[in-house]
Amino acid sequence: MNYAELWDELSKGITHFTAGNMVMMAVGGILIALAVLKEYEPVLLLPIGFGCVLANIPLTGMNEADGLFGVLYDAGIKTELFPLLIFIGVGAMIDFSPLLAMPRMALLGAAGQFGIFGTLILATLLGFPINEAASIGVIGAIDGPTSIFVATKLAPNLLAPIAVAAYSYMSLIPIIQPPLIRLLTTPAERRIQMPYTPRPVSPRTLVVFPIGVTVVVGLLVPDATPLISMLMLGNLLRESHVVDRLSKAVQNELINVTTLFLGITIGSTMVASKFLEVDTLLILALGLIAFVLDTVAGLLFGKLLSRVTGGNINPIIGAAGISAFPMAGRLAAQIAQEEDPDNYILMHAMGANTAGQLGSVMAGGILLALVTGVL
Amino acid sequence: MNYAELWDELSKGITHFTAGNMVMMAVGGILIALAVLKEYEPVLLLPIGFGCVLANIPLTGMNEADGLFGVLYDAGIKTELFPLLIFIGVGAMIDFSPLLAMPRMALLGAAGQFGIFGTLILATLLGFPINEAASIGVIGAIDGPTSIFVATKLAPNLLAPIAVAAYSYMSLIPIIQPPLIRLLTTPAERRIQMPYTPRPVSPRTLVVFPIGVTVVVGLLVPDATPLISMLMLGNLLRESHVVDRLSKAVQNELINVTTLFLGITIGSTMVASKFLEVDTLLILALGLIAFVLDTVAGLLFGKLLSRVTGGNINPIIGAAGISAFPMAGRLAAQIAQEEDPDNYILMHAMGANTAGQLGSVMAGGILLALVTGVL
Amino acid sequence: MNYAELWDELSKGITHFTAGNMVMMAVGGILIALAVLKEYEPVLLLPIGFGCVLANIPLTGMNEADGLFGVLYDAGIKTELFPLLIFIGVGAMIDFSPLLAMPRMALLGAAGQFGIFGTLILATLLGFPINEAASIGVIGAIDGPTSIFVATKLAPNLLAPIAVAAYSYMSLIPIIQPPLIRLLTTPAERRIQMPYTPRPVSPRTLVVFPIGVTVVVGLLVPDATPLISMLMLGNLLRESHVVDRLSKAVQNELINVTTLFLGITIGSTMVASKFLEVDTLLILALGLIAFVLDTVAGLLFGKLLSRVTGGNINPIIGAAGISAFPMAGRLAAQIAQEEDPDNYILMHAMGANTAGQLGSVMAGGILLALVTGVL
Amino acid sequence: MAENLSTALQITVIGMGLVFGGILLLWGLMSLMLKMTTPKDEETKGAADVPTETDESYERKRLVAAMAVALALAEEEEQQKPRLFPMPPTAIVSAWQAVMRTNQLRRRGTR
Amino acid sequence: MAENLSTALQITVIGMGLVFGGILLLWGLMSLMLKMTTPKDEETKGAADVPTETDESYERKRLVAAMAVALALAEEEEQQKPRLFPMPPTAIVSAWQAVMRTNQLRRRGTR
Amino acid sequence: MAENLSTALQITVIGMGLVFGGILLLWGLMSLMLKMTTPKDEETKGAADVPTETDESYERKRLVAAMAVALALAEEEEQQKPRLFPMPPTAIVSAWQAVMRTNQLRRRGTR
Ligand code: NA
Ligand code: NA
Ligand code: NA
Repeated sequence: MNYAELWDELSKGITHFTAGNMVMMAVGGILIALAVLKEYEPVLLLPIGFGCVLANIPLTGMNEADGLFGVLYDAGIKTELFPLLIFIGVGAMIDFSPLLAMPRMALLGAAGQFGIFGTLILATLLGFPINEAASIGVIGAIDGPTSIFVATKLAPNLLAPIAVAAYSYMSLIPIIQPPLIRLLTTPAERRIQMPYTPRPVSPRTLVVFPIGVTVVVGLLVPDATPLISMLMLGNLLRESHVVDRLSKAVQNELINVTTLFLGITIGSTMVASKFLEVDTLLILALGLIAFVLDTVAGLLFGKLLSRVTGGNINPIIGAAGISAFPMAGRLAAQIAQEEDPDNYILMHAMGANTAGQLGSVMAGGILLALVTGVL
Repeated sequence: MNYAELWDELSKGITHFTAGNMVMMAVGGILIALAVLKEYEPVLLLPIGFGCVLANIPLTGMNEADGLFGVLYDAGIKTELFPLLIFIGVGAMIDFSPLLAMPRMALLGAAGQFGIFGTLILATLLGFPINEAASIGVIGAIDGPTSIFVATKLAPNLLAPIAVAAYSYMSLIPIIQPPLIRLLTTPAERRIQMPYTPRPVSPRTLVVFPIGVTVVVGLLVPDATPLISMLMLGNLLRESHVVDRLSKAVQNELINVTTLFLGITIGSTMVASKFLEVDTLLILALGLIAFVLDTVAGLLFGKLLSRVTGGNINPIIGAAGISAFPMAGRLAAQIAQEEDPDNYILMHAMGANTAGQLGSVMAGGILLALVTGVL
Repeated sequence: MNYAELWDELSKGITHFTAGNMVMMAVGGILIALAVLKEYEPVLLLPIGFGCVLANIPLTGMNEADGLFGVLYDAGIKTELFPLLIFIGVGAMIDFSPLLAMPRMALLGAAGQFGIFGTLILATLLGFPINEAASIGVIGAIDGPTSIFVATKLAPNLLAPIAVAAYSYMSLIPIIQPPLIRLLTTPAERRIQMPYTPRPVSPRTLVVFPIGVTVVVGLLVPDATPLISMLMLGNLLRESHVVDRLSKAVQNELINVTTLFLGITIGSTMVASKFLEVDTLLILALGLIAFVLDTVAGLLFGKLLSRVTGGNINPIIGAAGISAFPMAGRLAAQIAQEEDPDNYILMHAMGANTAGQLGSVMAGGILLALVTGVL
Repeated sequence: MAENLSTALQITVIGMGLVFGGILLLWGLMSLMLKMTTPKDEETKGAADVPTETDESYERKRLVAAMAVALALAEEEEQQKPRLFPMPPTAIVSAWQAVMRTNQLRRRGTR
Repeated sequence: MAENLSTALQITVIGMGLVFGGILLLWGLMSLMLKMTTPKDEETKGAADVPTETDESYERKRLVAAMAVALALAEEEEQQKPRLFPMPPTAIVSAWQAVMRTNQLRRRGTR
Repeated sequence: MAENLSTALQITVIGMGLVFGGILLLWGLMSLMLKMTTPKDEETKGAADVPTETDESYERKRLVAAMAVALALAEEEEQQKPRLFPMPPTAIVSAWQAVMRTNQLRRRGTR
């Protein structure tokens, strides 16, 4: 029995531990802290953080192709299964009736996607190739599954930082948006009341809606079909009211387990050797910018509409058009009420918010089509 | 940047959309409508319909080997995992005590399988090769998982229409059976009362039953073992009363998620290019015939027994022997009660119904053995 | 149509049925009986028993690579996915606060692992090669997932008997331990009271604990990382209190379905041709010895500590250090109370018990490292 | 084609034969299991409680009991948890189960 | 790089254009679906109940109603089961929904 | 074989050594974490509440409290949802937890 060899075998963990691993463990720890102490998207940041810590323990074999993370990565990320399954559950949680009751609110879901493209330009200026620049830009979709889906197709090597940015910034909404809203809108604008006079929405409409959206968006933007269709499948399960057990299953069993797997797997890609690069910091910075550009564009468009309609639209709801369902919508409504306790615009904000969700997915698909088209 | 190419890329969805796709989308829409408006087997027809709509959006890549549907198909259909997992859940939902309390009811589970073989003959007459004819005949098992299991082994190319027929007809029972029952039985026969004098069934019997059935059927019809054993495994989890958490899990989490996946995957095989053929229509027609032959054979056998026993058996329960648990059993009991409010034969009908479930699986396995034996 | 061939095809099940299959079916039946009548670990012994019965029905094709069991084996056992997923759920069920409140209790988790190594020696004496001997020894971890994880890596050919031994003996604790405890401790010792004066444990400690353990153990024993990290992930989900839905999901949906799959798959490896060997009986015998050695070592170490601390420690809790959470801990507390109704040592026993759980995983990883190091 | 047909016919004959054979075997198996697993006293007790077919009023009583239970069931909430139906050998209880089953079956099973 | 930039700019222009186009199409689609799927009478009835924007007191009434419901909701237990929001065309009910939604949104969605 | 045995013996010695080492390290780690994560005041407060070992009556009081809780628990319904046991530094509560744990452990864990 060769003790020298044996000692190497036993001490391999420590001898292969690098300063980089140390740093990444700290990063993982921070993500976990944000999740536990600040409750920022805990269902995702907690697993991501833990996966990050794990991935930086040397020679555990978990990141090998036949290790736990390797298996999960091949099964759920490479195949895009995880983000799509999560979208089924998300779709079953979304209520589109506020949007259907005020179809014009859809408009606000378009402007909020500008951040995607603005960031694409910035990223190219910083020297990223188009495919990577686009993947970074899609952080501006402010929608986890969309970002992961697009990044996996265009630049899987950047998946980790993009996913982390997408989810952590989404949880920073209550911190990032309010100042921007106050900066870009006048108190008078924020006090604008929007009486809630919905068009009647029959249950039938709610059932036809997801099918119609799938077909139309699917035909126009085939690359967006997987995402939009799974979102709409979930919504159909919900609104049909005849398959409660399926609707419940996708909102609980399915989405919970998938989210956990997605989280630890994303986290496991944050290995020091790959993650600790200048690019990563650039991506995190660009992601934040994408987020700001989204909000600004949304607000400015809101102000425009407000002018056009002669002050019948409260520009705040423009900020809800960035998607980030449902936080952004809720936040917009709260700010309006802080300005005037009687100003109740939640329905409108949610309309814009859900439109933003759809807009984000469309934008993601369009971006995918354009980039694959030009490459 | 080549705009011509780009335009092709962007418009590919519409330019590749065919009239066939249009037709299939309509079909998918009809399936969804049946599920939502008529509540015909919604847990399956809804996902199947939606999958059908999706599969006919061109170039989404979802049907590719590495697309969502490709992945699910390889993971759950090709391996027969989905139908088997569903059977575990079904088994946990079946209560065999009515059958065990009246073992003679088992007889009625045999005649109800004639449709399988009758249809096999008709299909051969129409020129289908034996393996395809058999797969079509097995629609007469009136049991989704069995049909899918057998078709996957004998003629995977016909899986889509067979699965659709199996599940849609199963949901048409309340429409198809009553007229046949009224046509083939006299009011006097339908009024026959069957006092419920069960043999005592101890909990122990209920536990031994699934194990015994698995072993005996398994040894006699090895090809039926996967199906019968998973059905019995579920039933054992149920009757053992010591693993409630497993029993609940297979009746909910497991069966719900699997059913959803099975549904959309089956639906995704309904691509116009493959589905829109004369064969498909023939298969749908033959499936309906299989269904009718099952019911007729069951009823005639019921009348025979009624004669033999000197009018102690109500022939209606013969119609419950086709399986299609639990609808067929329930329906038979209801028709008897319509004829005479005091005529309460649910227990007998359920006995015949569960026997039919077992008979269907056996028949499926026997068919599999015979066909593979002669090929 | 060749009737001779056909007959062979139809009768293949019976003609290939061997006496060995018969014996193994009996074994499976016994496991099921233990599960149903005695409620010994029913969630595992029931599926294992049923899988065993099934695996011994000839030519069902379920054990083929593309059969149900083949698929499950490749998906969950070969990849070690099943034991790891189960560990997430187990971790979410363990409460480490008793241990954290009395850190010194950790000591008792070390001695209880001696059975692993003692059995390793015995197995070598019986002529087993080191890798097999180690896999057999790890039955002494008295922890299903650990045993399966190590055996899969070192000697997959012995997986079946090892898994069966691990789980059946774990359920025999209430029968095996009491006599040993009474034999090795005096009534006076068993009556020793241990006032429960916990150090305050803040929620923060409970959150930091799983992360700290993962990092430290991971760095020192990389081979133990997959197991310890998944156990700690589950515990983190539990103690963070911000992801209840994930914590619930891993304690229910995930662990239930995985346990069922693991059970039937393990059972399916108990095929007569492979299982019915002298080795198997030896393994079962050695497993029992490992169990006894664990308990004895734990108790003796408990007595030692009792002496050293001048009778401040009740040696019974040494028997709880073998892991087998939570039965061993509960049992120790009960025996102490039988001796003196006022003697309430559950908290201390659970501390030792959870320490034993950690010790078992560490021991498993250390064994893995040492054996791979010397081979 | 003609050959296929003959094959199909043979499969049908043999197949239906085997199905009936299997079912008969199942019947035998069940009777056997009932014999083996049912304690003697239960057996007799079961027999004792069995009502005669002519007992009209009894049938009616059973139906009433059934309805009562049905109503009771109609009210109770938690539809989720799967019901289990122990099958003791007294006829009145089995009527009660009968109703529980109907009630269960009325519910859209897989919804 | 310069070339990349021009590509990026073109993608941006075309991209945002398509996004707006898609959203406008969606708007049209929704209006169409509403037209097709809403029974005539509902349409008018819906219109009838719509309050005038100047109706201050109404706004206040709606808010009060909203709060009442909010309180009611605050008490009720089972947070788990997903709520569904039928959208009948009466304004007061929509206030009620509004509150249910707030209440739902307040809950940590994905926790 | 003889060689195998010596290997086995060495593995045993080294292995048990490492296990004890690991456990000792764990002990240290835990003490460290407790130090780092526990606010000062709690520390002292915790110490304050600690009863003396000789305090017989106290032990009895604790047991009584325990039983009371046990009874209370026996009645309550929903066994499903996993219980969480915050560990405040007062001894009486820890008796209460103790009982909750017993009660939880009594339940067939994995069933
Ligand atoms: Na967006
Ligand atoms: Na049938
Ligand atoms: Na152990």
